[in-house]
Amino acid sequence: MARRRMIQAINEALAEEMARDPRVILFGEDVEISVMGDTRGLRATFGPDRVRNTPICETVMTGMAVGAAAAGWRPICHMMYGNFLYTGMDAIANQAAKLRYMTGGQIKVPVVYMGVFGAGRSSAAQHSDAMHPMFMNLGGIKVVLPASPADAKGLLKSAIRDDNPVIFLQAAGRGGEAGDVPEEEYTIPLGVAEVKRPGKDVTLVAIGAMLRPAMRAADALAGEGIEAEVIDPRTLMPLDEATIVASVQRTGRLVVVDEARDACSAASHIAAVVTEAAWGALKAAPKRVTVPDVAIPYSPPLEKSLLPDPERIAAAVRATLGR
Amino acid sequence: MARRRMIQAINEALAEEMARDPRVILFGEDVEISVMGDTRGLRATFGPDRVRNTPICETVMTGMAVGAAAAGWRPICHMMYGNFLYTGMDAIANQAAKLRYMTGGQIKVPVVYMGVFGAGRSSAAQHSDAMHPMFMNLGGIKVVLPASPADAKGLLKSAIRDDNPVIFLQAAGRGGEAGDVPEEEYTIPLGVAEVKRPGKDVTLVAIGAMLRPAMRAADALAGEGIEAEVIDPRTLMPLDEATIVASVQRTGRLVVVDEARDACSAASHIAAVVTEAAWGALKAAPKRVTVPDVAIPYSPPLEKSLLPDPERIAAAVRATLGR
Amino acid sequence: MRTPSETNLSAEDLLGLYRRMLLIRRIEERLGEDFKRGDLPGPVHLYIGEEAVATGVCAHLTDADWIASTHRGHGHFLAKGGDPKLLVAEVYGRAGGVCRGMGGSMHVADFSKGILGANGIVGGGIGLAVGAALAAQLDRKGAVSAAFFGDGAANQGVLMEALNVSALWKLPLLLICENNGFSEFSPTGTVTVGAIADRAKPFGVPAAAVDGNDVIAVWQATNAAVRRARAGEGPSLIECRTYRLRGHVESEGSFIQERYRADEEVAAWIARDPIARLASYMDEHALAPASAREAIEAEIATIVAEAVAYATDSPYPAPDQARQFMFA
Amino acid sequence: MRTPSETNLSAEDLLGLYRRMLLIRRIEERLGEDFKRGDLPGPVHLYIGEEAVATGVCAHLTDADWIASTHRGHGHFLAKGGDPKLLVAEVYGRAGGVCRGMGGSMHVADFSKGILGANGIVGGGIGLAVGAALAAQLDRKGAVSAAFFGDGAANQGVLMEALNVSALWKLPLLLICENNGFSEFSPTGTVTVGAIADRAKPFGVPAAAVDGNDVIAVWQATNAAVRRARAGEGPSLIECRTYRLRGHVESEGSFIQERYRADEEVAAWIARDPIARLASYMDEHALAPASAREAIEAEIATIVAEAVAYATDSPYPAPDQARQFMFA
Ligand SMILES: Cc1ncc(C[n+]2csc(CCOP(=O)(O)OP(=O)(O)O)c2C)c(N)n1
Ligand SMILES: Cc1ncc(C[n+]2csc(CCOP(=O)(O)OP(=O)(O)O)c2C)c(N)n1
Ligand SMILES: [Mg+2]
Ligand SMILES: [Mg+2]
Repeated sequence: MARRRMIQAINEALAEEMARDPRVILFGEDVEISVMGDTRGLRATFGPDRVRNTPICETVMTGMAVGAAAAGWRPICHMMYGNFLYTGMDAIANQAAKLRYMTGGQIKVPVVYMGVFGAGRSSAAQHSDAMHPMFMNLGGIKVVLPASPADAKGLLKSAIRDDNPVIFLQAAGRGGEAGDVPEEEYTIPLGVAEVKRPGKDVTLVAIGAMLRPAMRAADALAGEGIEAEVIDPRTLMPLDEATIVASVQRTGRLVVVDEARDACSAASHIAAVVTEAAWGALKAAPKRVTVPDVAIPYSPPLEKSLLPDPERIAAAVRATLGR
Repeated sequence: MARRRMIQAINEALAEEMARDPRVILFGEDVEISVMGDTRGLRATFGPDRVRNTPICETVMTGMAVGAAAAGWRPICHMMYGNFLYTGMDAIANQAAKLRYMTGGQIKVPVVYMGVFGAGRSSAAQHSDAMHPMFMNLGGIKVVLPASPADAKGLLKSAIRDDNPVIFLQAAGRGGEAGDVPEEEYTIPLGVAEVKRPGKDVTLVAIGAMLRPAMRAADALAGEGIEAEVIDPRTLMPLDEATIVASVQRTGRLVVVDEARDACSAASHIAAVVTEAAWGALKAAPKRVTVPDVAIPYSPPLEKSLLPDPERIAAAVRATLGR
Repeated sequence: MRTPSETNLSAEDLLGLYRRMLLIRRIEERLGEDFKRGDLPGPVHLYIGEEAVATGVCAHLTDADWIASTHRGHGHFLAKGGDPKLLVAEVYGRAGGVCRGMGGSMHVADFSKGILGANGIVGGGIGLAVGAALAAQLDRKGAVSAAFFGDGAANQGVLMEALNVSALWKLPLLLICENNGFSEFSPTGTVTVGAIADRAKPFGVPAAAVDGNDVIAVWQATNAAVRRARAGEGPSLIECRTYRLRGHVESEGSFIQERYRADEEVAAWIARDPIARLASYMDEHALAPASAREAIEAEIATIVAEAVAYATDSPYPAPDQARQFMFA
Repeated sequence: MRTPSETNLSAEDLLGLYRRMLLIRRIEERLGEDFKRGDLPGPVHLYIGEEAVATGVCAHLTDADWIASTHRGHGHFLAKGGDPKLLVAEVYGRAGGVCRGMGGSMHVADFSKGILGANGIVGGGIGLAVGAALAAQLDRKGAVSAAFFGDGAANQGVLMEALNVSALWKLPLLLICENNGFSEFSPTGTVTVGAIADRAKPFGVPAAAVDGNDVIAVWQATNAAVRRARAGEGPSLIECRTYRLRGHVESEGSFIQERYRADEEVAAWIARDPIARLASYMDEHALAPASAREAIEAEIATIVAEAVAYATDSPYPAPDQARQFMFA
């Protein structure tokens, strides 16, 4: 194991996959100097053909990623912040998500759109959005949200090898966070959740950056004699329903923590799916810990007041246990 | 009551509100000649200042609607097909939805974005998307989906008078459908659902174009002695949770019919909300009747196979009743 | 039209162009009738009258080159070598269609022929074509990529973005504007300021405005642009002035009440029909006997009949196909 | 710089411009220090070095006119008459901020002053400004709307869309490009083809490229554009060539490892500092005694101190405020 910050783990994944497959290319605004740090050094290693700064033009960027993929390359389109995905939404929703389907499976569309998303750094309303539910609803796009450096690396490598469009969203607050990353080559399959902490009393599904407060809540709850099983879905589309449902079959209780706004969140969807699949086992109503249906404010106490934290998570867990 | 097609009812709402409030303006591609028919005649009545054809430029259109609203007008931005909302997504998600919030409530943003959405006419993958869940998750945008001419008229009038951005989505398959529309002036408040058919055995929530197959299913079920209460939420954001929950408190059962793809659909959200709010009353797991997580195909038998129909709806109802 | 010596085109070449234009015309006339009879499930936007553009451009391209098309995409599909059978079956929504019935008229594509597909998004093909041009540049095999788009699409900001990035990277891109005078029902001048070809100038991208009903003019302008692109010198824009002789969409009679163009205007453009014009040109210069064209007409009648037969013989897709092809 | 007789600007006018530029400078220097000390919760993009642009443009505007700003928005806010107290408190995230702490540096707005707001979306202000220009046209009171945007933003397609629709409708719009030579860390030439001012030409929109560090030049170019707009003659584009003397974002030292510009380049632009230049100009032409500028300096020191005191005295907003203001 090697100690790596999230952003380094992502950088390694990019470098390894670009070395492995000469058809992987990367472009985006300032990817050469690397604003996020995740693309640092790639230009020097892989040259100006395969690693390109683009002008600021998200509309054509997202579209050209699709065109280049259709024409046989494997583009990684780095969008910097996740909310610029809205700026480039047209080609993502109308082209990337549908091109294979509407042409009867003639081609593969191996594109990865990368972006940093979510709140926690006083980046204010626009730059703090969590937009994964929108992409989950598009169909035809895989959605990946890693919560640790090791997962980020393994999932991104799979995303790059995947023959479908993938949105890879890295939580803004976690880029600098360090964790252990295997030194040998590995990948983590898309669509496979991981039990991050076993437990028998309640299933706690935590998405992306929410894993940390969920683990803290689980620690606190353990002190009260409540054993939460913490699951990180890691991929939201396709969703590993089986792992979550199997857990709820045992625990009978579900709390989902999601940094998205509540309405049509991943939390809502997971709750609905599990309710139907594990109905007989459920001892309490599944609960969602999400962000209210407002944008993210700038001022730290305001921002903090909206984001799920260990206290709110623990309270939701207790509520499902009738405590 | 007067007999009106959906598109006529919308046309009346536009004409009445433009006559009532001289600050209401309307622009969009070919709104003068009116591709959908809903804006027909408005140019002649209200003149070239207030009714304007735009070039094809969704990016600036959605943004200028916000700017004109911030500067004191009440724009209706007609987007023709709902999937062109993706093309103009940037200003909807990054500006319209957030401008009031991030400026501390300094202003109101009275914009209506109109579009025709959904499947059923072999318009293929791009033109058949149902994108209301994405807008429900944005926060800061009201989302309205009328299912009848009378509702369309009353809801659109409220949407135009509302001081917030509203997405008004008319189901593609229903434009030509006729219904009774009150002759006197009326509005229907946003955020209020309507019980379209009372019943005691199961609550059947049907969104937009799904009302018709849901009513047919209810008819068929009545023949089997199953009384479904059919509710049309009409507005999805804000959602009239109270009406739906109250119904489920009585019936103990819920089926939600939604033309959206399943993942993070309105159906998932409504199911999750109701499960939590009406847990004690629920006798069976809420069920979703939605579109699988794929785009809409062109060929009629393929398209038909994906859309909720009376049979699938009735089957879901029966399943909640254990039949 | 120019004299034969100026054109670089042999009589055989010209007959080839004639044949291609006529194929598009006859296939689409048939689809128009089919639509009227209620035989087509979805909307169709016909290319009739504009055949010289796709034909003149695609004559320079091979299967290794890419095109991205528009909602009015049958002509591009056929000009780039797409199979009429597969096209008609697709528009009929049959399992034997080029997209197995999944896409229909607005999404006909054949990647094996370099056809990235028709597109329901006005301007949507431009980004795809830029991406294919990037792929072609990286492949270093001299392939080019052409984006067809209308005068209406020229108002989409993606055009400016494409001009900038393709000029910056010297991508082998052809931006082919089909200026048919209308953006749906809006005459170009009511929604579009200035000359579209001029929009390339600030980016130093060579631009030409040509008579889009003159297949030879289109051929020649494209010839220069393709050479430039293959030589690594970057993108070009060609504005082809043309006219659609049919409605914007075949169904328009059912929802448009006003007349939006004068009969005289349509008549004037009928007189400039690109197919008849090429025929007269060949006659004038005695380049091919009328019998050669008659033979082509007969050959195409057979192709159309076979395509329709293939389509009607093809079953509708099995419903469970609708759940396939989302993920590879 | 021109001689006083050519400028239409009195000594008093010039001192007013000087004062405004200095106010922006001193407020931002303070915010820069605050950031370094860790006192600001979010990122800040400083306008230092570019003050002549906002100042020269906004000198022509009243509260009835509109501006839409960028991520680098403090200068526009102050130039358009925004209150320094409310600005500083906002960037501090306090309840007394102009947006009650909801927006921060990237969203400072004051609609009562015609300030539609800073913007986190590069190019995002352009659409808003077009809309305000439409509103102004409909209001028929002669108001105008100005969009500030960077050289980087000029590559967003929305600019072309704005040029087309504003020219078509003759909207009272000013498109003010602040070309500071960089799009974040990319030198303009590495991402932008051709001269930005030229992008207006295909639309027949008058365009000028001016020295953006010469407040008088900016003032004059804007004068012409505003007259045109108020007279109903439509939009103009002004490209102001300038330079940011600070980093792209104050935090950049923490994540950028490479140097992206030479010390000599920065030094050359420091020598062209718009504030010092206006001072020399006034000296050269004996337009105002140095003592007048000293008085302004002192006055502004007080304003800055008061603004900071106001901000630090202001409490953080109560948490429940976060759930307000979504819907009116
Ligand atoms: C993004 C988008 N906006 C609007 C439309 C609706 N629409 C379909 S065709 C068309 C007009 C296109 O005009 P032009 O580009 O000139 O092509 P033409 O139809 O004349 O061939 C419009 C507005 C669309 N399909 N996509
Ligand atoms: C739509 C969008 N894409 C990318 C960014 C990230 N970003 C912030 S500032 C910037 C550079 C802007 O350059 P320019 O327009 O020249 O303004 P300057 O910073 O030089 O004032 C970029 C790419 C953004 N904020 N919005
Ligand atoms: Mg056209
Ligand atoms: Mg710049």
